[in-house]
Amino acid sequence: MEQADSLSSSGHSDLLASVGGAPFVDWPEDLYIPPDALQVFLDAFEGPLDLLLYLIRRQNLDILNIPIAQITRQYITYIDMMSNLQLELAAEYLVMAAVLAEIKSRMLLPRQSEEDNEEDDPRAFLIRKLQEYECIKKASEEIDQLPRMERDLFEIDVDASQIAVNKPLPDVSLKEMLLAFQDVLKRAEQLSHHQIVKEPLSVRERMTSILDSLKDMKSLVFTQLFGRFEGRHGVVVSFLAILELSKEGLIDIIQPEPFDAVHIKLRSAVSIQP
Amino acid sequence: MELKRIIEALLFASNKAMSVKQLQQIFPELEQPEADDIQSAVEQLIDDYAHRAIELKKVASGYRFQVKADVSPWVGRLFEEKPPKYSRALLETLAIIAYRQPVTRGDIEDIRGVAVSSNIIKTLLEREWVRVVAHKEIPGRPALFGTTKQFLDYFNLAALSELPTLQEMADLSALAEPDQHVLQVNSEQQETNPQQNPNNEESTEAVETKTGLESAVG
Amino acid sequence: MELKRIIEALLFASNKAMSVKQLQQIFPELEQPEADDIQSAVEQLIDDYAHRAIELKKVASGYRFQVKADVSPWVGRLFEEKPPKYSRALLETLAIIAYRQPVTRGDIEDIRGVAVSSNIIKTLLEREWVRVVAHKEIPGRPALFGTTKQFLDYFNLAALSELPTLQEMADLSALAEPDQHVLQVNSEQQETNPQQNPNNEESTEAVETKTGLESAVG
Repeated sequence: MEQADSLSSSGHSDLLASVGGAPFVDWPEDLYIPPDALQVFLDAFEGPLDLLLYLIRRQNLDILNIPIAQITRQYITYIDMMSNLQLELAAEYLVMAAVLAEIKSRMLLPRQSEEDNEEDDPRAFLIRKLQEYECIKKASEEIDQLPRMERDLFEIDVDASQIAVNKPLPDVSLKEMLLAFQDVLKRAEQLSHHQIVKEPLSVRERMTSILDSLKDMKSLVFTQLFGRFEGRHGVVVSFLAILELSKEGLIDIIQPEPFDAVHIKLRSAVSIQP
Repeated sequence: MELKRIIEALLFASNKAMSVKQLQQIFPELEQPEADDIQSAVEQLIDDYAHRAIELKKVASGYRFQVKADVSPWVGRLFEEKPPKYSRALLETLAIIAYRQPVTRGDIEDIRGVAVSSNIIKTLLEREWVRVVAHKEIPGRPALFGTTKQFLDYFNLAALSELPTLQEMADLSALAEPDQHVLQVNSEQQETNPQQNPNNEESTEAVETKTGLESAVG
Repeated sequence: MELKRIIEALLFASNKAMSVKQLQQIFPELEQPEADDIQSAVEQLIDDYAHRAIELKKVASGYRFQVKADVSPWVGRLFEEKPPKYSRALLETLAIIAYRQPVTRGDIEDIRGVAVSSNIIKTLLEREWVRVVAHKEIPGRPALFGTTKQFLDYFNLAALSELPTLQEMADLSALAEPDQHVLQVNSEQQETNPQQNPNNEESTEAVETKTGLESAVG
């Protein structure tokens, strides 16, 4: 009770503020607050519950047994002081003042002694909140003390920059490619003037392989392009491929003399010049 | 090559914690070692480094090599940037989410008794310490927040259960408890706590509570 | 604290090599250890790690821990990335080369209606799915592209003729026009064909030849 009284004690030379006519001198000693940084004072509390807890703890009071009248008086003194100093006060602080005042008034009413239980105790709700908040406050302080990265623990950095890393190549499914091709065909059809001739693929493939074999040879005898083992089907494919290559101007079919062997050669740059 | 040696190299080269499963998946599908073998290699490595300036530590998302806390004041001098500081408001919000998850912003405000600034929630989400786990099916469908593995990793924890235990709340029913005898028993149980935990201020106070009741109720 | 232990922590935490002088400067001015002492701590550390999967190595700008060469193939797997995806344009180009070979880049652009980027051709050549089979003897001598054996191998085809014919695809899209869903199913069937019957060249080709002949002759 001494501490509580000292709150409103007068006659101190360092008068900080005047609340309701009473001089105000008692800054909380365990909080270092420069008197000219009053905003800091309010910032030091995380809210009305924090302030209440501070008042309770400072006097070694037990949460379950808060002398409501006394705490309310102190709390409201602080609030008054803060508003007198024109600090911007969060609404929550005023709400708490109202809650305290309400509890105080209810405590003054006569109690039904026998049927007393916690729901009837006007303090119960507040106590529960204070307890819960204190719990969390303690936990947050402990979390703050845990060794943590960047402050107490550091990642290690071992050089691996010289290590060769495989760059895997993208995967393609046949279906993906076919769907892409379908799109091309649709677009090509819309550009109607472009007719994509529907050659069988075996012919297109053979066209490629004939060009390939001509690359190293100046010319090939026509019959060399037909393999007996391929049968009639192969002959047809090769024949169509040669005709198509000729039509596209990629090869020349040459017969130097009548009844001589027919030769196939890549169309040379010279031959198309006039 | 010795499995332990490969695991050691992987854990050193990786820039984040790796689980046994992730380590396993580094190996080609048909050559993957058993999880048990990897686990035992990891445990041998933990022993190997027990007395060095670095340690192999299990955190929520796996194992990582880190510089031990006792040398951190020296290591801190390596970096010009000071480690980030977190406000009380942020730490309290984080604690509520950690211990009471899943919680809505309203729940947090209820417990703290003040509004929670959007910046705090944003910072927690950006650091990936907290995520939205669901939405509560009440009007407005507020987000329900929970903590992440990154939160545990950052605070050097392997699981939520490694968080400091929450102080037990003193029993509210004591307020109206008519039977003084029961109270005695309770307070004796309470009394054993402070010995286990010499700095446990809270539980000593709980004892006081019970004795203090007489004057309050009587 | 033991100097070696601090040096070890510093070398592990630093993200670049550190010289003896740099290590020395981490200490407050009046407490700086002698360079010789740091040097000898470093040398002890080199010995300590001689048989581990990492080594403390002297490089041009100082000392740093790095992964040893013998384990580096494993560490390489750690950093392997997911393969990227090829663009639609690349797939179209590849399909045109497959179906219309031998073709010049100009032909491809004609069919696609847009320019073909050099990168696409380069990628296809590098992948060895496409090669230059000849040059067309027109001004500029453009390359004629065709597919390779690697292309067939990759798609598990014995011959190009195992690809669905244009006619088959045209039929497919005609069929599928009203219902997108059918297209999906059909094209999936297409895909399974070559795999089910990788060597059944004869039967597919028989169909093709007929359709091909019609268009060639008609």
